[in-house]
Amino acid sequence: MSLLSITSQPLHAGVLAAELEREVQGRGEGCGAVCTFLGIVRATHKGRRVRYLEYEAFEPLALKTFDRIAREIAADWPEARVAIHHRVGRLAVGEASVIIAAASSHRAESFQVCRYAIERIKQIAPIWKHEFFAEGDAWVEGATADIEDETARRRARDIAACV
Amino acid sequence: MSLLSITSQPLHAGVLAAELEREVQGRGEGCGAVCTFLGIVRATHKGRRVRYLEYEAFEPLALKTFDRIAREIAADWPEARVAIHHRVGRLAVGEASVIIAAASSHRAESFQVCRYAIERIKQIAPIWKHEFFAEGDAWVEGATADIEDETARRRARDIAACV
Amino acid sequence: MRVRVQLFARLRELAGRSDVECEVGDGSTIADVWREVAGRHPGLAPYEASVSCARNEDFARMSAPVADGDAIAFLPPVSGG
Amino acid sequence: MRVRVQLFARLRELAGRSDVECEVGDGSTIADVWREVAGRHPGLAPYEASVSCARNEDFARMSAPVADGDAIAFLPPVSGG
Repeated sequence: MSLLSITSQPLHAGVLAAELEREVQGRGEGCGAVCTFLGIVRATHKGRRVRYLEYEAFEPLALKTFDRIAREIAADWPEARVAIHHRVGRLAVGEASVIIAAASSHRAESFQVCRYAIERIKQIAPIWKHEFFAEGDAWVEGATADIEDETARRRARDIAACV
Repeated sequence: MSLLSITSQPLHAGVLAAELEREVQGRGEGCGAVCTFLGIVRATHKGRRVRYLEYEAFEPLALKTFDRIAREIAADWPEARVAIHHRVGRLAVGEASVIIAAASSHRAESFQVCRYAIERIKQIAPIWKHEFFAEGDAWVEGATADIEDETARRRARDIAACV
Repeated sequence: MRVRVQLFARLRELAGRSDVECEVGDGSTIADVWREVAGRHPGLAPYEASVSCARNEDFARMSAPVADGDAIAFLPPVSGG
Repeated sequence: MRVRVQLFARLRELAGRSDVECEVGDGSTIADVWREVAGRHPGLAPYEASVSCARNEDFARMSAPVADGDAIAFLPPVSGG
């Protein structure tokens, strides 16, 4: 299984975490910690009841972006490894839109890497969320993706170092 | 399934995360984030190769301690929910000794609650790790459990929230 | 030069299409391509300041030159995760 | 008074047993129970400063009084997680 992917199929964090654990267990001090994050389709958005979401991605570039994030993590946390699976298409309330798994020898790094990954995804991954309510719909627009913005990267690192 | 447990059976984070997600989805803003942490038996400890571990718990008190931690979390992060399963008995390298799942409407809280829970477990849960190496064995002894130590609790909160 | 333009998410909806063929002069930049596309689809104009772009499936600056046959993508602010 | 003492982890190993029956005088505290047990099992003495304790399956202070029939647990520094 690929550690980085975009898929229209339901996501399963357990398989991803197990694969990553095996990979990190075999090197250095081994694997002592796995942190996973699941982004879930929430039942409400700013008080409005959500019927379902649609995620759209510029897939080849989104995969390259995940690979860039993994390389940033390898540079800042050399002992850790990360996996990212993002869902596209229609998602029901309660389904996972993204799963991230981060494995490392000690727990602090696993939390930091997992948090860093989700912050960076929200900053630069070419993926868009389209919310459908009982009445009407709305595209969510967050950050202007800018991979050269070092301030944004530093902000993600600061948020992560706090976890 | 109970959200807090001590068991000699292998742990499965996925079921726990799914149960917690359903519970949080039904209230307030709903559930937008689940963070899980798996403590894994590491292949090495301070350079020595680990053969296996044994975990021992004072089970009734450990369960009460998990419940205390859950109540501390309810006080500090009222929108979040936590689940803790800890394993006892003999564990092989690569197996999970503890799994924590934290669900909340937004991601920051899910990370904070998950990190707070593992820090508090290490401070006050009456559970002990016994390491078995190729040659010899060693009990690991960390913190003197003191539920009245507010400095320790604040330290866990600071680590979790990065104050 | 002829370039192929891909539009995503709300840009796609505003333009009513995901692919646009576009003719620009020699020495043009991605910004020139944007102006050409936004000229044809005025609904895109408000994204002038917030759009980002890719050239042949890699992030690029709006000031980057384009070559004949390039695939240029325009991306509204992202919201993955 | 008669109390039942439970020892865990390395304390259990050092004492060679997990359960100890212990006789202490009226008005005794958990600290008195500890001294009685450590007197019989001198290997426990180094834990005097780091041990914590429970009374009837709840954390307690070493200064807490004990009653006849109490279950007292002595806990070395913990290492769960």
